[in-house]
Amino acid sequence: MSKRITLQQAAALVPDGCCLTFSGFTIWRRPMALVFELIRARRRHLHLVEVQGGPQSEFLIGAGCVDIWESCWIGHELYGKYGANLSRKVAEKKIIVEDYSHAEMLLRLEAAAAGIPFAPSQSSLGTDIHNPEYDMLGRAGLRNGDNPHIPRHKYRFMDDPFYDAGQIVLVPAAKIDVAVMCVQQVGEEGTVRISGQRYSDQEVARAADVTIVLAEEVVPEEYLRRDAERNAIPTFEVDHIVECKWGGYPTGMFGRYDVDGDFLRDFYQRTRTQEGFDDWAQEWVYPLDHAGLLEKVGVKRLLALKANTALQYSTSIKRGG
Amino acid sequence: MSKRITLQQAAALVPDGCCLTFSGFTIWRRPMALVFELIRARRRHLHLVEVQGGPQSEFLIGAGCVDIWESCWIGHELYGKYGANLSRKVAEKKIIVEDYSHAEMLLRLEAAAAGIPFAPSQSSLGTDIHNPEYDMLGRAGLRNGDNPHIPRHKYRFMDDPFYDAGQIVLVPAAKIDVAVMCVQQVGEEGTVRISGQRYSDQEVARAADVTIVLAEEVVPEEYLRRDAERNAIPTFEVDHIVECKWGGYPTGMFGRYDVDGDFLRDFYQRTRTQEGFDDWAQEWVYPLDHAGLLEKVGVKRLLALKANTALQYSTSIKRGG
Amino acid sequence: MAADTRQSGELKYGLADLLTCAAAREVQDNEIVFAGTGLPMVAIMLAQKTHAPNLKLIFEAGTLDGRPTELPTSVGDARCEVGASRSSGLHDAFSIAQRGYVDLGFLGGAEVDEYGNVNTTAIGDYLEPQLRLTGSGGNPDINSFAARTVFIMVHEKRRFTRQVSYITSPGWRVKKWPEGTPVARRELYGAAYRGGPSAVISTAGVFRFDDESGRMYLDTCHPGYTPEQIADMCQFDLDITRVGGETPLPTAEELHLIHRVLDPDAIFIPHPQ
Amino acid sequence: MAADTRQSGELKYGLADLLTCAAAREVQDNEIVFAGTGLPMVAIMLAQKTHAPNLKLIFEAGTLDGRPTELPTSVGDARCEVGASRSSGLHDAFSIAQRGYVDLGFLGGAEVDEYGNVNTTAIGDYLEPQLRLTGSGGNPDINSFAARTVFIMVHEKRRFTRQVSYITSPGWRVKKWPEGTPVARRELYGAAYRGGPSAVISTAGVFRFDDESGRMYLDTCHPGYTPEQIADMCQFDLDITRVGGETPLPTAEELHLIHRVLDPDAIFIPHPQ
Repeated sequence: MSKRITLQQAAALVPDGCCLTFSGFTIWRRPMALVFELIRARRRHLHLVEVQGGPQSEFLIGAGCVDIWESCWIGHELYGKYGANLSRKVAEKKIIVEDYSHAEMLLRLEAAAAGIPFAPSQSSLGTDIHNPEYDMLGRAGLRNGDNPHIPRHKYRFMDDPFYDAGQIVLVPAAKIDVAVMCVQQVGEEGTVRISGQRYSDQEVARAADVTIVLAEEVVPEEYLRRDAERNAIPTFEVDHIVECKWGGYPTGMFGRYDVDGDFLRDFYQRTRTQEGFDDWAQEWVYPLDHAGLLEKVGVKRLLALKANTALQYSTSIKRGG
Repeated sequence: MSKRITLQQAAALVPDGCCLTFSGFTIWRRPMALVFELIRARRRHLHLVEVQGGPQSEFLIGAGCVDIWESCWIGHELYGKYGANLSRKVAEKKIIVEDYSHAEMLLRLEAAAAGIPFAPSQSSLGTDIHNPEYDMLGRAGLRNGDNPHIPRHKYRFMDDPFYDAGQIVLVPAAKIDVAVMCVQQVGEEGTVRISGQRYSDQEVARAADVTIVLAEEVVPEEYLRRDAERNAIPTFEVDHIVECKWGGYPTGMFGRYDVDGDFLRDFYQRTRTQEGFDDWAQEWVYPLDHAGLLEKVGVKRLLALKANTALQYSTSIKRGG
Repeated sequence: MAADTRQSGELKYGLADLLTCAAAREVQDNEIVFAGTGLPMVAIMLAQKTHAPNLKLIFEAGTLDGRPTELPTSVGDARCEVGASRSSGLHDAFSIAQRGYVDLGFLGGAEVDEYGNVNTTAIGDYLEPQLRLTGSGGNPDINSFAARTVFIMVHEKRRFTRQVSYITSPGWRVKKWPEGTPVARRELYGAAYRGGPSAVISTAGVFRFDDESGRMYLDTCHPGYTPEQIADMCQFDLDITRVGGETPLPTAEELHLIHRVLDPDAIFIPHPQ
Repeated sequence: MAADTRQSGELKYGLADLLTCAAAREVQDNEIVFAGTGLPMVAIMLAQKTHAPNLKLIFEAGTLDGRPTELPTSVGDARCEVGASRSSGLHDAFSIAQRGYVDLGFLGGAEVDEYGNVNTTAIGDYLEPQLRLTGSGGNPDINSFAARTVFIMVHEKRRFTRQVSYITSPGWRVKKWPEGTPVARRELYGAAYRGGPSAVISTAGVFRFDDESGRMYLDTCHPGYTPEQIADMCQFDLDITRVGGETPLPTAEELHLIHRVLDPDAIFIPHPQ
């Protein structure tokens, strides 16, 4: 009962209309190899629910794969200050954006991971994030209970009954079909070891109904089980494993490789228009597979990104303006 | 600004009436050296709020230190199947017991650690744990808001408004004055490294207003900071540090020493009556300090409890009936 | 549990062996099993060494998919962590349970009623208790969320009671608070409903619950008991019409594993004399 | 931010240097500081190397009390973890914030109003936006719970607005939902109230907020600006009666630290020409 599958098989597990989320944080540890594959497969009507967005969201949104994006932030950090593709699609009303705060998005995943329908918070009180007029899924008539991924309300408000602590906002759990993770190591039974910050990966893996792990390397379970305290995700939360070197490229991975800022900057600069996006995708996505993409990037560039194993990050790249 | 204090100074930080909790799980990693010290100091009116009880609770309750105990379980595992001192005090109405489920007690600490006044759950629905007639703090008239540690309600019920998931119970956060932890290592700035299961220690440390760490050893911060992923509690959550070898005795500590089952069994068998408890305390608590207790236990017994460093537990003790 | 030796052909076994083997048979391969301290832990490890090599063991204190080589004395024991997929804490264990990962939990109880409601909190009026017990522990939490739970209990008439003194752990008919309205478990738990008590293994027999009514019936009798005797040992009307014979006896292999491999020091399972 | 070189005696410095130093001066020693990407990160590390050696740095992505030796490009960067007390994830960072541990947060914004409400979400009507921006990120979360927050912004009249297009991050007068009733922050946040926006550092000056009214006033002007000029650069009536002179200039030590030690590659702070 091996959990191993190919990248193509993994992409097939994310059908049109799928409610999807990812590992990582902004431009780090995103399962880009699968994201490229979904664009190639011309997947449509995806519903992204992300603790925060990043290149993975911009790539999918630019390619027209996404109908609904629920999150709090999109951009490429230093390499592109906002999500130009999302911004364009919002102006054209080709996508529904539901805004929550960062902590609230995390709580939505935490609630799902803990098997409860909502979580309480006092974050972001008084902001327009909580403005009922700006409930975009509600405005679109999608909060009628027909879509199992969409709760009946964006928020509910109550007063704390226990300590008179004031207003409390209840945030609905995120009902995720598939989480795709990008990590350093996975054992053949599914144990995941993450090095560096774990971001919200543990919550994400537990929240989703199906969890697919892209790992830089598949290692012996027994090796990981010798030091159980270092492991982030237990076997039974992982359904499928893809061994995929440089699977996070062009995002970075602690201890393995840095972000390819040039790649992201080029994307950001070229994809302000749909024509620009299509042109970029014709160059970097459609005609290639994962191996082909890495070939095109080339050994020299990949070697420069390789992390120094003592420091866990590259000392060979130029990061300055 | 050293955080180091003595065991006696630590005991002075837990005044009469203090709302107190502990690290550990049943008979493992309990801060017993401080518990003995509180009994010696004849502390009174303590309010214990524990994810689950154990010898630490039974010792304090038997000694008459505790007025209110909120938790879900008490006993000595294999070495004493229930809390005989609690049971006696309950029958005599000398203590108020507020029952929650185990998961609920954890949620109470998690909510406090996350700075929110309550947490939602679907656990234990339909049981008498939720029976309003059995709200003992309410029956005692203590839910009027005067005591900052006691919420206005034991529970609140609501229906899930988001996904029609059914009945939800809201559990109040635990407002803890002091948490006393017992761990393997702490750095001089307060970074805590725990080996083995972490139980609910991370939640407990963050929930409490003041956190005191009893550690087997104080180690250089720099040593712990070389591998930040292994550390459980950050510096700023720790207020005071006590270096205290065998501070968890007679409970056990992963990688260091096993539970002294004989000690616990002796306690359990001798303290069914108050006279029995007083006699036991005259022998093992009042006339001794921590060093004296260890002397009385003796080198032979301590050596037998020492963990094998490859296995993390002792191979020299007899555990069988 | 004291040793009481019985004979099965050439084999000597104790009552605890019989219960352990009966409990082990409740486990199916590949299941995620929530293990408590004591006999259940031995039972699960026995299943793992026989018909369910791929079961995944969760200890409430925070060890996920562990493969201990020495029997832990409690779920917080240092011995729990050996070979685990992940070691963490209670948050993980309870989140995993509430999220619906758990197939089977083993639990104990002092009293049980015909709907599988179990008491581990106090005997007698809760407000004037005859005897305060250990309290709930994780019993209701695991029982709330596991697809199946199995209770292992001492069989006495006062323990198989018409109405438990206090419902610590929810059976098939429970109370909806704050009013206390009687209600079917399935209805109350809503989306969190995944199952409930599936068996009680007592010192007299094995009991199961009717899918429709949620009422207990006798499945098998332990050697030495007739269905009628067992019915007499219950305060409520026990359904004995579906009895399926005698509880299977421990095999030589099982006895070997229990006493030579899993619990050689007789920590939880006494050696037959 | 483009390099624009200014002169202070012998020293050449850029506008970004001035802002970085002004931001660093907001930090007090021993404080717990929530750091965002970019200039604030340089400012905090500058404070750590000067007057606040014991400050504790929290990165939202999950590094607690870190001591990076190379400037991280983002809070999720592998460079964040060096020398940290603990590395974990977002749950820790936001729990710590909501629990009330954070003394100071540095944030940014596209628009601000006189009560310190900040917009980073969309310009124009939210339902028909002229420009969709990055969104909130952790801006409102940190600002909800830190005792003080400092906003660093480009100063343009359209950005210092009478009413922000969308309140992403809460100032001193906010709205109570679901009705949208105007309400004082202190009142709405109840027990979670710990403070709020304490300063705005713009490219023209440093602004603070009146304790009572929650309205912005000018504290210091950057070199080259008069209070009246700055008031003219705001859509609302800026209080300039409390102005305390000129924003202190970067010192030689600070410039050395910024350009030789903290950001030698000019990742965030351009070198003065």
